[in-house]
Amino acid sequence: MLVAENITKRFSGVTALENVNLELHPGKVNALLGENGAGKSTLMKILSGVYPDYEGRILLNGEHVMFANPREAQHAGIAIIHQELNLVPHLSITENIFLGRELTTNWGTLNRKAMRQRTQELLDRLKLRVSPDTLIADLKVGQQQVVEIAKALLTDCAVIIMDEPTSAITESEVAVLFNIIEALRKENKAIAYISHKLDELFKIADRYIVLRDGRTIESGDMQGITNDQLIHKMVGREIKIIKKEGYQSGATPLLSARNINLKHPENAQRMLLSNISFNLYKGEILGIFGLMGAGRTELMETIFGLHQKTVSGQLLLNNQLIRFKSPEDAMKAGIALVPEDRKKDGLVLGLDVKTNICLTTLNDLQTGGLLNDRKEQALAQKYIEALKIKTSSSAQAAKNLSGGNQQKIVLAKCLAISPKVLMLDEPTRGIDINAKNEIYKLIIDLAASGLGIIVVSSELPEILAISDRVLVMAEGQITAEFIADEASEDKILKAAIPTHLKVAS
Amino acid sequence: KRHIDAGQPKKIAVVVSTLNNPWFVFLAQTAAAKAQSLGYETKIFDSQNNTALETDNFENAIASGYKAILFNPTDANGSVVNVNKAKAAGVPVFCMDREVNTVNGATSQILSDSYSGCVDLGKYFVQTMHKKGKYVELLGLVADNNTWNRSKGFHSVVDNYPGLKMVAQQSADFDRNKAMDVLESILQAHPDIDAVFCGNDAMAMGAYQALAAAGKADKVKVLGFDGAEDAVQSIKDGKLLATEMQFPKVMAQTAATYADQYFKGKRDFPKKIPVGVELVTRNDANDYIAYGKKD
Amino acid sequence: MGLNQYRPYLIKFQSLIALIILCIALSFLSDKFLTIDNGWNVMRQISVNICIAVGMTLVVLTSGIDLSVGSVLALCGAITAGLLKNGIEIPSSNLFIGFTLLGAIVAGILSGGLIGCFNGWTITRFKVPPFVATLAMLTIARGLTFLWTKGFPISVLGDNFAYIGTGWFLGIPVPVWISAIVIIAAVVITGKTPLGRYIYAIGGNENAAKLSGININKVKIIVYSFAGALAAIGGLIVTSRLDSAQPNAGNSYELDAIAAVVIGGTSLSGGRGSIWGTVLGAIIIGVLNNGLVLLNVSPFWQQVVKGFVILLAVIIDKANSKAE
Amino acid sequence: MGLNQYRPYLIKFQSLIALIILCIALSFLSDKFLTIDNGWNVMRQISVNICIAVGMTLVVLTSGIDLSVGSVLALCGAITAGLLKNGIEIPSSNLFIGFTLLGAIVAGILSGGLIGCFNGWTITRFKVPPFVATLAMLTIARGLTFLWTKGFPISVLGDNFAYIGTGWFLGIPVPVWISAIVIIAAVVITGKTPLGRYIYAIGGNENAAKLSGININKVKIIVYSFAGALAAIGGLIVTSRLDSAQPNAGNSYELDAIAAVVIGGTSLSGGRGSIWGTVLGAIIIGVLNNGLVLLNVSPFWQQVVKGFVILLAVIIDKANSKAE
Ligand SMILES: Nc1ncnc2c1ncn2[C@@H]1O[C@H](COP(=O)(O)OP(=O)(O)OP(=O)(O)O)[C@@H](O)[C@H]1O
Ligand SMILES: Nc1ncnc2c1ncn2[C@@H]1O[C@H](COP(=O)(O)OP(=O)(O)OP(=O)(O)O)[C@@H](O)[C@H]1O
Ligand SMILES: O[C@@H]1[C@H](O)[C@H](O)CO[C@H]1O
Ligand SMILES: [Mg+2]
Ligand SMILES: [Mg+2]
Repeated sequence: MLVAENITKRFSGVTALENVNLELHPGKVNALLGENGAGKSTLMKILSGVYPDYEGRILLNGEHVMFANPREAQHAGIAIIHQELNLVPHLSITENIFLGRELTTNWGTLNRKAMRQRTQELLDRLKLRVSPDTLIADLKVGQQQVVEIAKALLTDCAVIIMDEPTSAITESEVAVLFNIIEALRKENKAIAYISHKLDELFKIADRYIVLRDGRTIESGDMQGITNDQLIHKMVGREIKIIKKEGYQSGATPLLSARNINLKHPENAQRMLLSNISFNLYKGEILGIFGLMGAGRTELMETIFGLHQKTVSGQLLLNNQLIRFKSPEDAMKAGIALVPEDRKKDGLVLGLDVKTNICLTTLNDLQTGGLLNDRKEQALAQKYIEALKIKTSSSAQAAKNLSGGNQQKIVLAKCLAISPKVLMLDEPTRGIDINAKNEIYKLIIDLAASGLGIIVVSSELPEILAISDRVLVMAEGQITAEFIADEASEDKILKAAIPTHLKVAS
Repeated sequence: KRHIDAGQPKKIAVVVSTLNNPWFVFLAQTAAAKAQSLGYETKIFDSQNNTALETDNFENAIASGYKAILFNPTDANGSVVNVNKAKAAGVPVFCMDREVNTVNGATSQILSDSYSGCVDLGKYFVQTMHKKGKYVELLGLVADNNTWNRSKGFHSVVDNYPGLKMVAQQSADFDRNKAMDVLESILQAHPDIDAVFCGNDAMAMGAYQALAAAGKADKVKVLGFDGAEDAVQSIKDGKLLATEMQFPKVMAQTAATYADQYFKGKRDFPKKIPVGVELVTRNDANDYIAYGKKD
Repeated sequence: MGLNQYRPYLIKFQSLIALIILCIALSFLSDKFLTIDNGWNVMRQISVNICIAVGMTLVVLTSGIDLSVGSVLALCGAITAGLLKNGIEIPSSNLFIGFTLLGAIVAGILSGGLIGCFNGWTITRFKVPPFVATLAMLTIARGLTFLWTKGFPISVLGDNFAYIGTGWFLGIPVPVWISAIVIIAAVVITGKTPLGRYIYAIGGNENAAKLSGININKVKIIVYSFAGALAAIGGLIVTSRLDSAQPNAGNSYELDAIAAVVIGGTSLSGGRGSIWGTVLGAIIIGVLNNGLVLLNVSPFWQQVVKGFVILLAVIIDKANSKAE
Repeated sequence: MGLNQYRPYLIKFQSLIALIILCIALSFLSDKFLTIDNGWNVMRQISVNICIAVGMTLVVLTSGIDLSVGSVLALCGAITAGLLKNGIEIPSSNLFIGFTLLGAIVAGILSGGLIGCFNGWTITRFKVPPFVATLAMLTIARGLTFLWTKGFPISVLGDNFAYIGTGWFLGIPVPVWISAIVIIAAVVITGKTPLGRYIYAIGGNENAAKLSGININKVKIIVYSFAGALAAIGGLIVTSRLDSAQPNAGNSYELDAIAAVVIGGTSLSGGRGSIWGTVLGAIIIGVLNNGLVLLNVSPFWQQVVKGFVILLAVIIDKANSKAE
């Protein structure tokens, strides 16, 4: 059993954890809950040796342990799946899994065969059907997440920490993961499980530990606790989950896609998108659901002008034919995209909040050819207030904000161009329930103000909560369309499963 | 001994085009040593073959109170402004080895005549080759005017003999290693050459090294320029055919002596003093040592 | 907030500390150091490096690098000098074009801009890494300089031209005016214009910049063109100071410029740094060169000392900058 | 799978294409090009660049850079030559230490390793950017070389020593043997040992490498030490070939080495590339230098042509590499 007592951790100025206590019970799935920035990841990093400088004590099976680095924690039997993907893009799956603990021959050289074989076993166990020699860079985020899981399972550890392992994977992989967690529990491992998806916790967790503002609030058995109670403990107040209702589709579409086809950049035979046609109306929220790799991101990017070389088909905005050559053109026409990966594509993390928000509209913020600081400040302030962005000031570097607030900055940046069409790709990935709710509210308000909105999501509850209409994609095609009232989890999932898998099952 | 006048010892600066080449190290150190022996404080400034840095050196030297400059210019024209600047500040300049294209800027110029040295070398070359054969020329830094003075002097003689054919002309930057690499490649294209004319001794030694490695050292004649230690030795050993001795020691010491005389009141210095260069061949190599004649 | 707001554009105070320590040490060691004359002296000497290093800063902020600046300096100086002195003769058509002073200067600066533009083009169009593209240009421009000058300096360019490098205006040397103008222009561009923001954004996260509708390629081409034009301006100063265009001018100046940029706290991976930092970096290097001479350090030891001082300056810098 | 498994370590076939095109062109232009003699010639000439560039590859793979290699080459060559010729005299204690050939060689290589170790130490301990740390060392080592040699070459080192640079063994020139050994050792290290993995991992994602329990600092120090020692080996070859340690040897060799690395497809941002690629890059540069001389291209044009060919080689490379 792993016990942490009175853990305090400060980062130059910020106190991330204050006198936190935690027990991880063997044979149990211990769920850690808390809003973004509550300190969950920091605590786990301390347990796994990433941060050696903290106050307090860690006891492993009653013995006081102090880890100087991740390797020592691993030797003591603590494995961790980090929230941020920590893989080396141009090494293979095998090489990543064995990084820092390579198997060697008697000569001191790498024992590739053995490592490859162990990797194959792990991938089979996790039902990831790719070669162990595939480079990480060639995997999609979801598959990379699975590799992270495999990495943690490589050695036989008594404690396994999973920091949001399901943030980038879809239902089917989640199911596989849960089976594995089940097996680990049976092997009497102590599992720490962090997730913002409460429904998951109800499925697998045995105990809960709630952190708020870097303090332990409460822990106890999941048995008998309700969703609302958990949220209350996390947030400190009631939250009413929003649902979109009451919308009548307009007569003329705002945006129409007709027969969009997209070729694979390296293999012209392979189609990433085929025959995509749909309409988006003013004031409508169009949800697009699909499993990992269904082509939703590609579709958003294509509309946004990122694949002008491989695309064919027509796009009409207000019945006007448009050809997007670049994001620049798309934005000029009034189309904005909140990308899937906010850190990689959404923000310049090193720049401050104000600069990030103003980045798309700098040409309007000048007087006499020079940027007008007052105008910039006003714009930033407007969105900080309107979207309730939590930041110490508009001069705070974007990298210091929590995920939810970062997402709001990206949103602000898109709204600043006063778009007609707003596309959001996985807008709530990794975001806590409170912030999620705020984002839903924003999306719904924006639609009410007349924007056409497309929301891509892998979370069914999310799709169902806010869409007026749902498109389902599989293998680069649209396989079904539902209006909100007719949609159900069942029907949507059925349409999302690729045909070749259907035949198999 | 430090005290010249009643006041402080005067300071003399030695500004040299580069220290990246032993020839100039020798020139600069000799000048500095001579000035010191005459009781002056000295400092060597390295212009790193860069006229702009040379300007900085002049400015810094004048600003920090040097009263005379023993000068080895980087470029005949590019260094004019520097000499004039010193003159305007009342600091006399004595040029060593290389010329500056100004009549009145420098107090005196003690010069080595690369052009006529290579005319000599060319004549000796024509004679030993019996007016025919194939040869290669290795040029120094192509941005250096000595490179071209030497090349032109040589060709002014040799080009009159149609039997002497230059089969390749390449640059090796006055550098021993580059000369070896370049000549190795040239030997592939022209295995049958009879001679190599090099713009300085470092390149001559590199060329010799390439010939030796190819087993052609005894068939191909190598000519250098400078009178560096290993070149003189190699001529004695029969490895190189000839070089042209410059007298850096003489030039440096003369310049330092002039500066001393200047402080003591002398003003009527000859504007230009050519310091002869001398052909060194196997016959007379024993009379020479590095950068000079045996005493 | 207040201060924080300008953080990315602010001087790195740590470099300032390093500089001040250096100056105090030098003024104790030599009484010639802290004189007005020597001050102008140092400032005139660094003016060329400032021009180049300012352009380099812009390039480095986009996470690029420009190794060709030294050769471009030589080529453009030679172009101006050549046009001024000889004009252009086209023998076939018996045409001769003479150049005024202004014409020759503009032609030189334009050539620098065009070469930079070519650098930007190969980098954006063919995705050649900036290091390679500009390394190739380093060689090419040097070769072109030799071809244009035939290996000989072009000298005696007239008093008007000499004014650029040696004149005084309102009690301040002209090269110092030029570098001041370059600095201020660059500070305004980086701090006060959309272009400047785009430069920081591209260096900070090229993907995000692209998805924000910024035309990455255009910005990069502009930035490399600036760097080329600024190298050309440096070339004018050098040529004018010497009254002579030297074919080997500017050799390895790129290293001094990059050193100024990095000592000034600009990150070579882009997105972070400032013009003022670079200016400080250039001053540190200039003061160091000047000081070592004033102290009568022997040239061989100078290199050793200079290396260690640069190392120390950066270490002080790092030690004091807790941030990051 | 199969191929994929070795992908990061494989030759970049595209550079090979560029090389082959170059060779075909040259053999049409000169019948001397494709001869066995000229082959040995080129290989002997590139052996020094190969030693340096292999070390540089390791450094660049960790996303570092080493600008000091040229000076380190000169310093270590001079150390070996000096020890061999003069030994060490300690006047105060009337001590004289003579050196055997082996002793002098080992001392030279060790010095290179130590300097590299110092580079690695400043980079890891004080977080000095590699560019600055090694730029400072470039200056320092050059200064030390001048101090050690007093600015004069150390020549006439004896026939045994000359064997390293000019000898033949089993019908192959000794420098070619040396570079072959260096290449194979590096290929084994990068491809077959945990250390090699760590090098790629650090360059690919330093954070991930750290979280995997890799001692980043140790790996980096080792890598810079390798680079230093390899530069010293290059110094031995140069010194031995010329029978003389030149104080200005190795000037700007760092650029040739980096060019070989980058032409060979190793990314300057680290994590991707291979030793074989670098070897190809070095061969391309070597063949180019050789070819231009064989064709007796004028020295002025050589630089222009060389620049464009390098640019073209990289563009061909990029055009053919679909990936990324
Ligand atoms: N390296 C760091 N430097 C400074 N502050 C940090 C650092 N890492 C985390 N923090 C701060 O510590 C606090 C806790 O962060 P932590 O990442 O542990 O939150 P979390 O509960 O995991 O949130 P999320 O659900 O968004 O992952 C936050 O205020 C965060 O800004
Ligand atoms: N850069 C790329 N190069 C090659 N193929 C790609 C690339 N990006 C995506 N693909 C392929 O395009 C298809 C659609 O991927 P896309 O990212 O659009 O799916 P998605 O539905 O958004 O899924 P996810 O949940 O992973 O975001 C996948 O089969 C993927 O392999
Ligand atoms: O005489 C010297 C030396 O030969 C040097 O090698 C090149 O420049 C000349 O001035
Ligand atoms: Mg977290
Ligand atoms: Mg997606």
